[in-house]
Amino acid sequence: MCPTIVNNVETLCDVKHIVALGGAEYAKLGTPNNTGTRIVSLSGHVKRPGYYEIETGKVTIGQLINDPAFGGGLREPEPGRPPRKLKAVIPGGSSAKVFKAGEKFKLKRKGPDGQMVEQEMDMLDLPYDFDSLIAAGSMSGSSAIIVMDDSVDIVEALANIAEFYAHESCGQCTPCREGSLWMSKALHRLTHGEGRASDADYLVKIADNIPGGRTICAFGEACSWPVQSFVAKFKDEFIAKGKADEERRAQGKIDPDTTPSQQHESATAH
Amino acid sequence: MIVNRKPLTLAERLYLPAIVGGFRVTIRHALRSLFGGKTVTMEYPEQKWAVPPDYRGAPYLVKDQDGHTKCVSCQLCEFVCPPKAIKIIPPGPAGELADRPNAEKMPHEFEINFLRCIYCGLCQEVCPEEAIFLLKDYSLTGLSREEMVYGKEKLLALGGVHGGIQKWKHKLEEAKEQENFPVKV
Amino acid sequence: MNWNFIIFSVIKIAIVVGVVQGMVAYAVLAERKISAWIQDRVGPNRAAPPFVKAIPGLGPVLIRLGLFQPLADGLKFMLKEDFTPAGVRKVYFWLAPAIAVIPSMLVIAVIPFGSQIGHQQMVISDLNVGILYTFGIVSLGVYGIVLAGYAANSKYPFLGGIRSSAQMISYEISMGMSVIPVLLIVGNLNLSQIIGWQSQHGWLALYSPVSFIIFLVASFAETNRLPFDLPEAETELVGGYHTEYSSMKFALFFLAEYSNMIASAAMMVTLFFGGWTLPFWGLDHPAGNLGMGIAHILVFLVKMLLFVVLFIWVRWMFPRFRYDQLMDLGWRKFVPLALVNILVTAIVLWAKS
Amino acid sequence: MSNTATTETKPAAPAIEKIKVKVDGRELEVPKLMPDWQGKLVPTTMIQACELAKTDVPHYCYHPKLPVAGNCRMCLVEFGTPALGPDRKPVINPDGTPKIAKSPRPAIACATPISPGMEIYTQTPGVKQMREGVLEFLLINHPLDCPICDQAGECKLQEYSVDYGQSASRFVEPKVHKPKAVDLGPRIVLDDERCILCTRCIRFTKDIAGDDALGIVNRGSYNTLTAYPGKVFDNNYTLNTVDICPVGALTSKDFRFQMRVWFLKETKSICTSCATGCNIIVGSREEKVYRYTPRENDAVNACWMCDHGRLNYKWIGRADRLAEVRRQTSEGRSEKTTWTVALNEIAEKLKKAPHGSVAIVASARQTNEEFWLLKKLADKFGALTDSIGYFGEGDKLLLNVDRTPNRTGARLIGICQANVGIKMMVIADSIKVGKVKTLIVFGEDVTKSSLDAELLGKLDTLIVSDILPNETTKRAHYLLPGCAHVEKRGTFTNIKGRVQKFMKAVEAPGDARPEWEFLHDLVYNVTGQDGFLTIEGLFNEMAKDVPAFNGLTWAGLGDTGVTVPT
Repeated sequence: MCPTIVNNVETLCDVKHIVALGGAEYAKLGTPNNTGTRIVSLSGHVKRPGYYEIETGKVTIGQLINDPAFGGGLREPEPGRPPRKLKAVIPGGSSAKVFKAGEKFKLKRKGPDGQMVEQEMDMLDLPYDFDSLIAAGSMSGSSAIIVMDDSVDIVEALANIAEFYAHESCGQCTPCREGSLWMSKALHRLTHGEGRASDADYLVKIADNIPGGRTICAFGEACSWPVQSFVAKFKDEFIAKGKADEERRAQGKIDPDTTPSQQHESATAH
Repeated sequence: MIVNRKPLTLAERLYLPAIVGGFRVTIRHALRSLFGGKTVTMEYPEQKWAVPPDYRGAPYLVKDQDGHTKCVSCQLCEFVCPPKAIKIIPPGPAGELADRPNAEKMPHEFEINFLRCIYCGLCQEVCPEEAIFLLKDYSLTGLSREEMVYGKEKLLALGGVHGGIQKWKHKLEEAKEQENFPVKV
Repeated sequence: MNWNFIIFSVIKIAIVVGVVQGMVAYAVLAERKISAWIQDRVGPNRAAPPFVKAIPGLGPVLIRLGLFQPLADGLKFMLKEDFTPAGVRKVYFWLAPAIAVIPSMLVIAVIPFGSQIGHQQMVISDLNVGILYTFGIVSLGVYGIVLAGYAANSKYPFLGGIRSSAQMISYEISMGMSVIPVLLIVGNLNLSQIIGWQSQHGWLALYSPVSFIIFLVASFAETNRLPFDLPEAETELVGGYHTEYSSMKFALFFLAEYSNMIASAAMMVTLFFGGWTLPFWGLDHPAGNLGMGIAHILVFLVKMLLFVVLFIWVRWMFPRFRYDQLMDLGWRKFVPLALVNILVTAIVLWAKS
Repeated sequence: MSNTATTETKPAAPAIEKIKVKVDGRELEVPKLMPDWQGKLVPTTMIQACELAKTDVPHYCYHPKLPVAGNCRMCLVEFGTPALGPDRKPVINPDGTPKIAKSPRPAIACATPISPGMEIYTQTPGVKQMREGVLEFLLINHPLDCPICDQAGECKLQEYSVDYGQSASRFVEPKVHKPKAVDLGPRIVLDDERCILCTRCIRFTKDIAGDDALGIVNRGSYNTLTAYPGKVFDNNYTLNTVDICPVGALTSKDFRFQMRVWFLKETKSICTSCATGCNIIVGSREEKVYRYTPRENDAVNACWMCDHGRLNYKWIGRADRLAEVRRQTSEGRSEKTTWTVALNEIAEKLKKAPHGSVAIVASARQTNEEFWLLKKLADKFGALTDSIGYFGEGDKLLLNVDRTPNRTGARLIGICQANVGIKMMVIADSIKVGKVKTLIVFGEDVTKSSLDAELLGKLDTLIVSDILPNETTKRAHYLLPGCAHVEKRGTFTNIKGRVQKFMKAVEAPGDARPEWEFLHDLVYNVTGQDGFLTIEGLFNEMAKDVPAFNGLTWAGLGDTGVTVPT
């Protein structure tokens, strides 16, 4: 058996620059502590999805989405519809915690005078580097940015993500093995008309039992973060969907409190 | 605390008023039952007692809606039975399979000794399969001791069909549905 | 010896014993039925030979009245296993039921149960010392019970026997003394003469009510009936003196109890309620024809049955006395009362004369 | 105490350094190194420290005799280590105690080594919440078919659900369904739905039994335990996986649906199927033996036993067990008799027997005490004694080539030589020439060895004690029904010289009595030597008399026995 090294494409791309520029010169790229380049995989509802190599921290998320050099703005609406609005951005691969459009963060940053200052900034103004995204509660992760506009059903989106993680869990340790499929099943139910208003809390409670060092590897965290952040930031959508399902079921079903004889009476009264 | 009794009055000491009172009460009852027909006696074989809904009669085995044996021979009733009236012989590795899908197991023999049974209802309470019920029967008779030991067939015949959740059937249906779930094996 | 006398005596004995036995059987039924009615129950209403049900109309009524129950009871007593427990004193154990029954039957010999039919006095033996004979025989009854209690060689019967002997001896005294005023008033010991006196002067219960009450209560005690049934007291002594008896021997004790009851009733009728007489319809003179003779017997029977019903009624009304209360009542209440009663009667009679 | 008997044969290990840790606030000293599943000294883990502190840490995949996998996550605990200042020195609290830096993340107690000053917290709300969470995850896809499951009553999932679980279920989705009643091999049935994927069975078969037959296929919640495709799970140790399975996924075909475990009376005993003398627990109910399970004894069998021994119990309850004392009348008819009659007659005959006219064939399945009593009889008559050996194929783990449980005992007491059965020919010859007129046979069918039926016919008296009928018992003049090992008490000496006692689980059938009891009566009747009427006293007498056992006492044997030099 020969030893095999499996390398990420991004790593090899970095190697190319380091070889070309030299290590010290390469380290000067980007911002302090967040040096070098990153390859951003921009996907979702932008005009120009694709791979863009950027200097770490020199570009904001807003620029990545809207700058003609990168995403070029949200995609065109269907004819006769109002222009699209941004709804959410997943900044670092599907496991990273989601940003809601219009979210504001208070970040401590080094000001121009070298002092640490607290600065409130919009989600779109976050520079795309490691530290800022972590400070904003997410991560740059695999630097795969997923942009979602207002056409997206956020519950469906989460169901899709959860399905992916349920499928990918290796099953070695208990919380991730059972939790990932449980969340996926709950979301499948919620997206197939069998939801409950309480499912939002239900999902978070399941997700809370997986991460935090309870699993062998980081996959446990990866599958629970999206659920935690989606439900936290779009809770009203989850509840609304569940409630709608509940109401629809209540109309279609016989009220368990009414006895058959009463039903008969009400039927004849009409 | 010491309660001092009231001293008896003369009338009480003479007993006579009490005796007269006794005569009155008894004659009233005697006349009422003799001519008024107001008796508390239930003349049993002709008149039958309306058994209250929570009555604990004889424990019988019941079948589910599809006529399958509900008991899975878990022997919890045998364990809990205070007078040790229940005896279950499990099927063993080579025994017959359960007569319903997915449940794997049913008793090879299930005996309740009604000479020992105290109708406490613990077997019904403990049964995880809702397979044993205390039904309304209260007049069990037999001519020999052997006759009073009811076997599985007899208990099932007496218990009849009793609905409720069909746990194992439900599981089987669930297993079939699994094929349609997006995350597959 | 007069053959006539012997033949008629035998006939009378046979009839009287037969009637008393029958009455015992139906007294038991009465006991059960009356108790049932008092307790809002139905009482025996099942037992019957198969053909009875087929009788149209009457059959079901007879069955409901339980008229065949005594037959069934009797049959059952005969068919039951006659059990002799280990460790009993066998001779006495076998003897005791007989000794209990015989005196109860003998008492009836001197009681005039009617005036006369033809030339026959309706009494088996018209003794001049009738009352003394009665008391003599009645006091024998206790031996059966004491012997039963002793012979069984068991705790409960023994206690029952002891209680019985003390109780019967105690109440015999007051019973005997309660009759003395009657004798003072009538001046004769012959029971027929006492009835005769009553037919002329009215019932003795009116002359000496205290005597009657003492006699009544004492006869409850003498017959071991509630509220004085301490010798058999089921709740404390299981069955008292007859705990160990079964089958026909047990039935004999039963027989004794009920014939004692009937005898007591007969005595009370004779002593205090004019025997076979009634103060109207000309029933207060010895019968001149067969019809009147039978009417006198019926009058006597009806009076007696009323007392039997009273016995039964009282049994299902009162709770049992405590033993010390029983003794207290006998010795400290009735004996002085009877003495005073004698004295007062004597004084009244002396004053009148 | 004598220095000939030692509890362990291992050389004294070098002293191991002890370190102080705190478990739930209680300080204790634990060895820095402890033996792992192979007995190698490795750094002590938290779970071992907690066990020493008598604190129960729930676990599924961890087993002290198996390699650590750490995948069930049930043993998660919180812990802290002494905080170090920037100068790499411990920070001290104002009250002089070292400041503890609590780890932000929990650790699995089964795989995390302890360090000096470490504090382990097993009862904090966080730990309880994690246990609840893990249990909930394990239970959501578990079929909850406890009424059917053979494991019910000894199921760790049940136990921990009661101890640490939540009372209500909030799982409303359909459960995952997997293969049920999978036929893994000739002795094992697998229910994949019940499996909680702890991989104990996989590790056992791979690392202990050395037969890498089991594995997990599929991903995520669809993980499925299975045998290697096309391979049958059939080695001599498969049933151990049933014991270590914390749930009812692996069940024994032999015990399947036979009896609920809570009815079984557990009796400490010894396996008699080979000379290893594995410690077992006999599960019996109402005088019927239902199963053997291994009992932990690190000096003999650790936690394991082989399938061969485990399933060798069915003969105990056989219907044709000898249950009557029988004697042959002068007309050669066999009739039932009583112990008193038979033993008195035997004693009378033996008293008259000349020196050297008696031979004894004992069975190596008998107990030490019985050998000793037989030896007393043999000494009285100068009798020839021997036993019969049974040998088969052994394996590396537990199964010994010697298939009798007590040949060592027979040798130590002097019933047989190291070369067992060597005197059988001598006995045969002595019978042939008419020198031996009385033969006492215990628990052997001698017609299958050198003493054929014709030779037995030449004997004046043939006294046979056995459990099951055979050709020899048919010819016995006196037939004394004996007891199986589960029906009496006694001791065996295993191949390595470990003297181990076993206890009585069930009553003997009919008139059968423990051999040592009637042998004792016989010895008393014949020689007048009185011993003890209890097995304890008898053993202690024997230990005084037999040099190899000097210094042993019944009580001193404990549950796991004492090794004597062989």
